[in-house]
Amino acid sequence: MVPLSYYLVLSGILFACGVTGFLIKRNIITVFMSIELMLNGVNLSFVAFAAQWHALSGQVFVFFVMVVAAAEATVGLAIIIAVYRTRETLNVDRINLLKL
Amino acid sequence: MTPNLYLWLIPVLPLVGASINGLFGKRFSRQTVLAIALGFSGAAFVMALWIAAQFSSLALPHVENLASWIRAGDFQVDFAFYLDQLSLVMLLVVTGVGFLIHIYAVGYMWEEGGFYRFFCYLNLFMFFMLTLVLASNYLLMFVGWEGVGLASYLLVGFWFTKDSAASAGKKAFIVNRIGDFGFLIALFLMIKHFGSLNFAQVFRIVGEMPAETAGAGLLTAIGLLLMVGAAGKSAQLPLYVWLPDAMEGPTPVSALIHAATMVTAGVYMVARSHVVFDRAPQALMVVAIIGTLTALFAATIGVCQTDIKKVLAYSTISQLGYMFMACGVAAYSAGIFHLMTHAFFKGLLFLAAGSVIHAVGGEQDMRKMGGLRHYIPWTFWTMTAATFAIAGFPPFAGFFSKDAILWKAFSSPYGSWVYWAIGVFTAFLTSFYMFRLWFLTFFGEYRGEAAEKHGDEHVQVINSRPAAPAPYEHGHGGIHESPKVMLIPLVILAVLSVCGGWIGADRFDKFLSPTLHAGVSAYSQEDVAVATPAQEPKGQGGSEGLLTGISVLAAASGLFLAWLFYERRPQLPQEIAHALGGFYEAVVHKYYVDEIYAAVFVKPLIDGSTRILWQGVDRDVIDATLDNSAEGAREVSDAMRHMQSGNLRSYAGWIAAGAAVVIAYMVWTGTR
Amino acid sequence: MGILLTAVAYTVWLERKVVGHIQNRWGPTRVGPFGLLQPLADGVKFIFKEDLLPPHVYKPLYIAAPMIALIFALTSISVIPIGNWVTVLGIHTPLEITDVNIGLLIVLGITSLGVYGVALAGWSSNSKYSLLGGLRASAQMVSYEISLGLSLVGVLIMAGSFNLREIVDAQSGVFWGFIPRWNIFQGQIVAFFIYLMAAYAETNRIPFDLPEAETELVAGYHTEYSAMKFAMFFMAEYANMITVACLATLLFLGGWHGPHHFGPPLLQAILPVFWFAVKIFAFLFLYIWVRGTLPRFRYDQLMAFGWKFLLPLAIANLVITALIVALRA
Amino acid sequence: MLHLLVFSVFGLVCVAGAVNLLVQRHPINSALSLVVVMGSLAVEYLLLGAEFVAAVQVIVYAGAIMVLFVFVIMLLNAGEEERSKGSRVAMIFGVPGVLIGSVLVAWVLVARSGTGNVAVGALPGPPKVIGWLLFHDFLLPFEVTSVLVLIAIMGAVVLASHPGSKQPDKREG
Repeated sequence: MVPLSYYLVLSGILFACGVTGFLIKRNIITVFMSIELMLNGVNLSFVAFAAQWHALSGQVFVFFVMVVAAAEATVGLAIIIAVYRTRETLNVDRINLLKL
Repeated sequence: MTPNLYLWLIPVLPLVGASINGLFGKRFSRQTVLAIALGFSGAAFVMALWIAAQFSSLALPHVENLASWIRAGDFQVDFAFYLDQLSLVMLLVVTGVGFLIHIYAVGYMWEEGGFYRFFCYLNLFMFFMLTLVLASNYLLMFVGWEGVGLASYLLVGFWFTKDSAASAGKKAFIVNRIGDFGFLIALFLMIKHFGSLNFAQVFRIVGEMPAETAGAGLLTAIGLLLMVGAAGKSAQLPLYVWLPDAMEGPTPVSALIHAATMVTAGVYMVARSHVVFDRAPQALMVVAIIGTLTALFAATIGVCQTDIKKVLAYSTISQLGYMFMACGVAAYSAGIFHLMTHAFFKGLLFLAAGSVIHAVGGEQDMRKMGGLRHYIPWTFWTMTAATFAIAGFPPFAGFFSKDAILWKAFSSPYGSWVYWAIGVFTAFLTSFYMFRLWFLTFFGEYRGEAAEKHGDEHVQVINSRPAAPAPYEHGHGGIHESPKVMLIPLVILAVLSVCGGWIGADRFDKFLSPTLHAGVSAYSQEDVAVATPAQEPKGQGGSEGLLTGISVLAAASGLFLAWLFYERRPQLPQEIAHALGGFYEAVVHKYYVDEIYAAVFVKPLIDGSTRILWQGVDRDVIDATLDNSAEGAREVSDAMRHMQSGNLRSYAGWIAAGAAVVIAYMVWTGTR
Repeated sequence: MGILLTAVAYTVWLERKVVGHIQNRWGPTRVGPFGLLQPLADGVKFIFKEDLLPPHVYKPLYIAAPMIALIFALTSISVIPIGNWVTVLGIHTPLEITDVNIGLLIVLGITSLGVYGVALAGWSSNSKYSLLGGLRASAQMVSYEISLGLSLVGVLIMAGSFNLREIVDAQSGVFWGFIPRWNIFQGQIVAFFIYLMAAYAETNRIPFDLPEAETELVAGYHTEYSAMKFAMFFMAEYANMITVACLATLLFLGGWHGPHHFGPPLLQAILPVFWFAVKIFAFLFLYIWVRGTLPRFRYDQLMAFGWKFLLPLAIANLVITALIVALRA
Repeated sequence: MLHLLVFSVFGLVCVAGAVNLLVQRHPINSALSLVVVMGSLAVEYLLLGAEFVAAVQVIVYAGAIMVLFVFVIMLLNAGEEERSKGSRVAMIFGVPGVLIGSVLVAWVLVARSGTGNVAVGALPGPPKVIGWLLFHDFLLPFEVTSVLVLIAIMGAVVLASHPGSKQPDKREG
């Protein structure tokens, strides 16, 4: 038996790691991965809460999150490729003109 | 179950025509535009006739609910149409006269630019006017009310490149706003106190209220406010000033809007709201006084006008004054009767005047006309019919309606001999200035330069028409008769001007009585029965005959005087004008009303707007506030600009910090 | 595990033999009777070869990549049942390593992870041939995985379960006395075709072996690999083939169901395994046969085939299957 | 006890992967650590009973999305991260903000959530039930997401295709 809060804390840690990654990573792809990490953290809390409240809709939400994450990753990576083509860098600190 | 009459089609048909012409008319040929405009307005007329044919079998009032419009709590307004005797009369007048004027306009406007635009507006006007007439609640009526104002504005300013036309349009619009203001407040009062704007409900509620004989109350307020609205729309004292200026519009517009239909909307509204007025004697009295004064006032101005259309405009105001006088003495049917006959003969007068103007090449000053009866016989004879009608000669239409009004003004429990006396004097003036117009235009020698420029494109169309009542006379020269398409409406209206009154006021009254007497309070009935028991039989017999004789005499003396002044001894008016001196000047300048308005209302308004609103409020307060806040925002954003580094991670840092603050706040509030 | 590795080894032998015969050669003959000991000799050779570590490679991943590939290839076999429940010596046991409800999903998930081995190998080798091979492999596998998954959904709809055992059980029995109720005979022939194509691509086999197209890319992602690491990729590839063959058997070919149940209990316990093996063998033979016959696709043809033909076909198959099942229900 | 043990082991793997993602300077290492995180998360889901979610987590996240990441990293041949100092704000405000926020949340969760214990497989999420939910209760969101995915695919194709080239990029979505 594991207290549910453990799951929540784990999810929180993952989320915090994601945010931190977003803050400290310079590579735009890694920054993107940090976002995925945050989403994963959220997913875990969804599943945990689903278990707590005995509501399967929590698990269904995870699917939606995954689909959205997939869509986001596709578009995001496409954008990254486009950015790389024009600016020849992946460093977010150098991509600061808000335009391609 | 009453049959579905598709009442909504009547207003919508012209709207369809207006939409088609307005949207695509530019690319259509004139013939196509015509076919659309005439087709749809004619269809509306045919529908109106069809409804009239079925009328006797209907359960009245016949209400057709099209759709729900506004629903807020208990308050509900529908797109619903209301048909009873009153609206049927209006319906027939509007569609019939409207259709005739459409036909007339074909000839009149043929060479004008913006042909499609004109017919689009004209159809649009028909739509709104029919909405107004058929509305089953005050709000829908108000929509039509405003809509005809809009159409009027568009049409008066039709020649918008002409400065006076544009400003006349604006003037009409603005003056009407004042009246609309009163109308709107009346509507608000109704919503507040009756919770509804539907005619049926409002009248039922009002019908249960006692008459406000002792003092002014809610109903008096509503009545007076409605009267303000009616005065604006129907050009009554003191809001009449826009109507003469509105003559800047094309003549068919003047005929349709500013003589036959739109300006009578006020009368229609008062008659429609008679239940309210019946229970508010003070309001009724105000209506009567305003009507009487307007009639007299406008007639005196009309005597000295030289512009043919201006004369007719003042004449219209004066006749509208009659109608209000009738309404003011609770003789609504007489008012509506006069409305109908007036639509015939005043429409005819305007159309004939248009024909005259057309004939002399755009000249409107009567002093430059003269002797035209030889050149434009058809116009002359139709105009003659109309002139006799408006002057009140039997057996023309105007005689019956005007006589009915005067008689009611005298005999009604609300009436008084003062109204009657002023009415008769006005009738004399009317007769005088109309025959003055008649003599100046058609008799004597032609005083203008021969308008040779105009004779190229119109074929002489004087061919014999068997139905025409007028004898055949031929004219030639640069001044020429109008095309047939303009003459046909003239002739039809002339016939109506002659015969329209033969229905008789009593029969008309009987026809309208289900509508107009349904809600009349016990007060007035009682008054009729008790207060004037002795007058009634006498009135029906000798008194009415006597009064009729007097009014006919007044008309005849007007004719004689006009003949004397303008045919027999043309120098006499000059002498009299000299003799009258200042008063004449005042009359010529329309009693300086425009100038007084300018000094009293317009100038202070402009000055006030300039000094206080613009320089004081707008520039020093509002602008300054905005400028200062903009300056402040600029300074703040200058400071904040450094946050917008364009660096993704900086933004993320701010977001994270902000989120931390929010979480901290939530935790703080949650744990307390 | 041992069985699997042996099977892998002998699949290699089989391939060499069959392709040899197809190409009018003998294949391995020297080592043992019919060259049967050849795999053993290969293994010994690989083990004793020098383990080269080329310079400029990204070492951690270079070493990890073949392991990843092999581990995922071998793990996926764990949930595949090779026979029904059997009672041997009083112990009631299923003939598989684990029985989970979502067995099929796990197989799919693990095979989808297998792409990492190939991709990382290609990247970490720091060689353009390897990189191109890795890129091709990852794109190709990810693309065809969709068609593969969709082709299976039709079967899943028929069976109504993710459990491989239940899927097999749904295919027991016969039509009209002689046609087995395999999914391939229940209207899933199109799905089987799609599965076949996608499986070739997933396992990087001819005609879809672009990642290791030796005429273009030397040897694709494992150009820089040698000795045991190369052997690992080699084993992973053949293990994947076997997994794919097992799946095909389970899902389309009726699993371990054979014509009749007869004989003593021991035989009855062994027969399903036998039928299962026979079917896998047939499938593998088909694999090798195709390899010996068909030429290689061009890369854009491969992608166009996957996206423009297989995927719509798979979707259509899925929709029609779903409709039929829904109408029948 | 076993439950707690398994949870702790995979939770630690999870956190280690996440931290590794931050520490590693090469994006491909970060990507692989993320795969590890996702795999161990799948195990956590299994512990909670959400077997279908776990499987999909592996197939979609680890098998598709992360492959896409690796693919892009390989395609762009992304090298090690530069140590540029683009943002002091992120360091001065952001990181402390994250720390404060997460500490607060963790404190709230541990101290006040009052959630009970969960057993292994507390809430089984069999595919059938989840499918039923997806196609009944969440039908509209489901369809909307499908449209979203379609848009994403098209957007990706448009964005990533070389301007002017006729051949669209054929990566999957």
